[in-house]
Amino acid sequence: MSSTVEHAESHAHGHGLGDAVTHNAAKFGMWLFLGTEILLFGGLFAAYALFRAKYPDLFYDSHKKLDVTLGAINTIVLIFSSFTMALAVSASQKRNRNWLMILLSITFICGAAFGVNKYFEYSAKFHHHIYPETNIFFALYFMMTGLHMLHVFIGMGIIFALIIMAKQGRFKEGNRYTPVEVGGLYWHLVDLIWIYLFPLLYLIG
Amino acid sequence: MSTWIPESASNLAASVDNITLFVTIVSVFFFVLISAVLVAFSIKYRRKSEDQETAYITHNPVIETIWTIIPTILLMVIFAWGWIAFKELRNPPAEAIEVNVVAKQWLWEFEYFTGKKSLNELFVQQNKPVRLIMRSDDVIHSFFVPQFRVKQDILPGSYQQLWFTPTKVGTFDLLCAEYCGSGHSKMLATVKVLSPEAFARWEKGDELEDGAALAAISVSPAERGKDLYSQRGCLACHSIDGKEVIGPTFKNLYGKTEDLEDGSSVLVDENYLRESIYEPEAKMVKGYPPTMPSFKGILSEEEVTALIEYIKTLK
Amino acid sequence: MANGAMTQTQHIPYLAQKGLKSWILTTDHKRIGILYLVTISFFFMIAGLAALGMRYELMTPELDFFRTPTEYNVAFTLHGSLMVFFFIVPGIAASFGNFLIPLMIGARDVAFPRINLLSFWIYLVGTAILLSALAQPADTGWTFYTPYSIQTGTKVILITLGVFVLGFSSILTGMNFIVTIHKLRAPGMTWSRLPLFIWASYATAILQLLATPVVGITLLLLIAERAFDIGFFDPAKGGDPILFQNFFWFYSHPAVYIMVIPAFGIISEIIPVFARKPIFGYKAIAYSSFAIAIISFFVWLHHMFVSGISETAAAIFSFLTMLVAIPTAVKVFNWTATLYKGSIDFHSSMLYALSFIVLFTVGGLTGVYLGALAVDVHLHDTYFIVAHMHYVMIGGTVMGFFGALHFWYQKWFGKVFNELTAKAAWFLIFVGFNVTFFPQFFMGFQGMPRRYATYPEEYISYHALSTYGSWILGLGIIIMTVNLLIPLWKKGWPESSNPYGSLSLEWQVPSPPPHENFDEIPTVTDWTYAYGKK
Amino acid sequence: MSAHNHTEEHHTGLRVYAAVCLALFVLTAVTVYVAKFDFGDFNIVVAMLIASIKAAIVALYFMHLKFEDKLTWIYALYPLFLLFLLIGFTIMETFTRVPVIK
Repeated sequence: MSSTVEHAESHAHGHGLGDAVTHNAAKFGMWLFLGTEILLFGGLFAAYALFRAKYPDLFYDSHKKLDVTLGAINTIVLIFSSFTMALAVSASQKRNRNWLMILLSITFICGAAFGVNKYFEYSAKFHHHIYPETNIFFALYFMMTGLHMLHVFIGMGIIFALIIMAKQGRFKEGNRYTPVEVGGLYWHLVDLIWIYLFPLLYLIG
Repeated sequence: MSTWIPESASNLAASVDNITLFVTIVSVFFFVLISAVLVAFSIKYRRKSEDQETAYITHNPVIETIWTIIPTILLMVIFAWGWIAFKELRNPPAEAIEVNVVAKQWLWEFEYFTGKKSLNELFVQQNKPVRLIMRSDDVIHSFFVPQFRVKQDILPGSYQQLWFTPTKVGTFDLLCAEYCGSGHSKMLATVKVLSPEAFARWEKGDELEDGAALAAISVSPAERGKDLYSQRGCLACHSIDGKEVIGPTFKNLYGKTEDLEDGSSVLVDENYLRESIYEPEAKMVKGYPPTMPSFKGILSEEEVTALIEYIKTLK
Repeated sequence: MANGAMTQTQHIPYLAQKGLKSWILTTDHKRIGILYLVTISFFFMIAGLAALGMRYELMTPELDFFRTPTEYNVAFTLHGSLMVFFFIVPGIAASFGNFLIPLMIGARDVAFPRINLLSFWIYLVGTAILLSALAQPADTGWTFYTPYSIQTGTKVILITLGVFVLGFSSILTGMNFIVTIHKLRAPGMTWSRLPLFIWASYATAILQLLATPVVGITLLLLIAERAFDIGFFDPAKGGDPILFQNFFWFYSHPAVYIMVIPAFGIISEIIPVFARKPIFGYKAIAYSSFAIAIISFFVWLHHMFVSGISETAAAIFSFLTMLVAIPTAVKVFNWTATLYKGSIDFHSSMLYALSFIVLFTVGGLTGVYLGALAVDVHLHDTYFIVAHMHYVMIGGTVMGFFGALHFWYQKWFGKVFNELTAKAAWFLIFVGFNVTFFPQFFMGFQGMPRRYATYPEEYISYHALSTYGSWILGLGIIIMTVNLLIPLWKKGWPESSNPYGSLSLEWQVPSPPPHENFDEIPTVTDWTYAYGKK
Repeated sequence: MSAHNHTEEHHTGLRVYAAVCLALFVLTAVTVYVAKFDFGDFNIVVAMLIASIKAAIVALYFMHLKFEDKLTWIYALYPLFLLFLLIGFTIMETFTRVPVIK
């Protein structure tokens, strides 16, 4: 019987995967995961598209009750946090631990600011007796921003973990900064989704 | 009734049956072909010795192309044929007589353009196209008459239509085909296809042709109530043998004292029963869901009396 | 190179380590595969019991076994959702996929072993939620159609939450497998040499990854709808009940292929080994898995031909549905042709593989009835659907699963089961399955609707026959299970590590394999299916 | 293998990131500004167009998609395709339902 394998001498490296393989795999894995996140929000986008087409007036009238200024501020905050996150990845690649920790902390604070802002926004809505059951627009508003908020919190958790890891000096050599880059990808997605949520919910013409 | 497809009793059945037959011929052919080849190979090339020679065949573009193209052509034919027949199912003729249908948990109401109403019995005239305009009061139901080869889901919040021309006089089962809760399998009704003469008599209100109405004048109220119990859908929720289905059982119901949702209690007498049939949610018995529809305008006072008499007999 | 050349110097099987901790904290893909295997088998048994109960009820037209129709409805909801979400969707992909993918591509483990363990834990959390839901089960059917699922008084939230959590397990597993197959193939293991099980697993992983999130958000919306009284799907509040069906089938049609494509892969592994022939039309089978994976996203509306969708939408989706049938037909022809001029050994796993071809052909052909618009109108929501679905799911996936159990049994556990008993069990399963489900095609033609706790008298003979069949099927499965469990108590490993003369990589290491599979990562020099190459 | 033990690192400079960030700020202002005008049915198109430009910038530069291989591109774009499919077919289905004339 013919054989389909042979043993080459050259594969001497140990049982662990090479750093480069791990790094590429982790990044690729995160991209795959981001795809699922897009489709998770996708259901909400589809529902939004359907109901907006069905009830344009309801959507127009309801969106006026949202605070564009708060929404715009939050957009700016998130974009800025994305910027600092990108710089953080860059700093980690240059093994610049101090800058890495500073930039990650700024990103974390931006996330927190976003949350605080959202808290005020939600409580203002509740104060005016606007709840998810008010109408379909607000049902979508709370579902979309709520699910997004959940992602912000998860992202902040990741960033917090990265700060701790950076403090312990985990990103010193090789491709060990992989977690920063992968965590960064996740954080950018949070920003990316908000970029769509903002005009869809706050800026209906 | 043939063994594999029910008798056909509408104008639409023939075209549906023709394509079904075509698909069946194609399917049986391919099934027999594959099974036969499989069995033949299995016998011919079974391992007789450990070192039996085998051929090294990896692929054959010609064969593979052929057996990709043949199913493709057949499938396209089936698609086109199915679509043509489907168009017929979907497009009622202009002269079709309209009947309003309301499906609710778990009964069927029919309202004819003359203003006549019927419950769980749809009366149609032989060889006259009918267009059903259907709505649901609660969840999704589905109108299905196997002998007519028609089916349409009925959605709450919108009207759905369905049409057919009954071709045979007789009584056919109408089934709910979309799962709609605990009474789903009891959400049965009948379609009564009448000859033009019988239909005219029925329309005039002379219901002597109708067995149930005939029975009404010749049997005791309790027996009449027994018929109504099964015809009008009571049986979907109320048992007569003491089992708890959805609503309280009718057995030993009369004369019992029931605890109500609001903490009070009530003696089950004629007035309470009548009220519960017409206004089910007025006095809810503790522990039962408020799912019963009102039968106001559906059951006449005379029919309610008959039902109460029937309930009284269930000891 | 002879097989013996790969003998490991210090062969310590991955099963050697004992203790609970070595299992629940393991990152070894083979052990995680076993964890999945045990859990899914458990749910298979529970769901099977529910099915036997339903069949027993349906012996007679009236209600006699269950006390109320709701109990029957709960039984089919449990049967459906357990079988679909807890057994058949994660089934082969999570158990055999985990076990085989690294072994077959020449890797030491999956790309992210810890995420692999995490997804098993998420799966367990999902099952725990579901088990707690068993105390107050829902009666919606596994499809959770709105608005019934919003209005029913039974507890829908727990069961849907369980399925939602499970979705993450599915997503992470899919992600892990895609990365593994892309990044960790051994040198020389090119795409054109990959075993077809890997191609199938890859196609499945794409579906798991990209279809699951949609059902996740759908169930989340349903939960929100019940919890917060909002109205996405409730027409009384301005919602659209059909939107739910659109979302649900956007996932659940691809999910049908999540269930069955891994079985295609298994069949493509078993048949060449026992026919000692290269698989016929390797490329056609490999690519058709992909074609199915991609087209299956375009066909979901064929579940809704009588839901009130437009003629145009119905026509488009009927057409696309027919397209999916083509690659499926091609596969069946290829498997059959592989037998030509072979040397066929009727090992129990080969019997499962051959019966797969026959039964899946029935399942596929009856699918054509349902794709044809006018015919579907008559057959929709009748027992014809039930029969078709079971011919695909049992005749297809479960036959593949059982075949895989028998084929890789020695590889997994290093034990040998009783072949004669296995064949007897196969016979009972094959006969019992057909007796159970074939009459249901006729019942469906006659118009017997599905999900009926009671039914009109005229269907009694079909129903009775079907129930007798379920007993034979159940007996067969019990015998098979016992037969596979007994050898696990025996000590020691058998002599031969490659008893069937397979050329595939996983059989070139000892059975059971050592902890990290390969002492040295092998270099692949030829096609996986080069049987009888001169 | 050990010779290639690092992947390409994209030291996109501070200047590029700052420019990208600034562009995103400007586009946010633009989208708020144009929302005040009524383009009829094109309101949503304009808003989505600007959002997509922003999203593309974030993906290409912040997320380094620009430097990724073909495989990553495929898996970044395929979900978007499926999203369009989901939205497109759902909308198509909903708005082609035959109204029953009553």
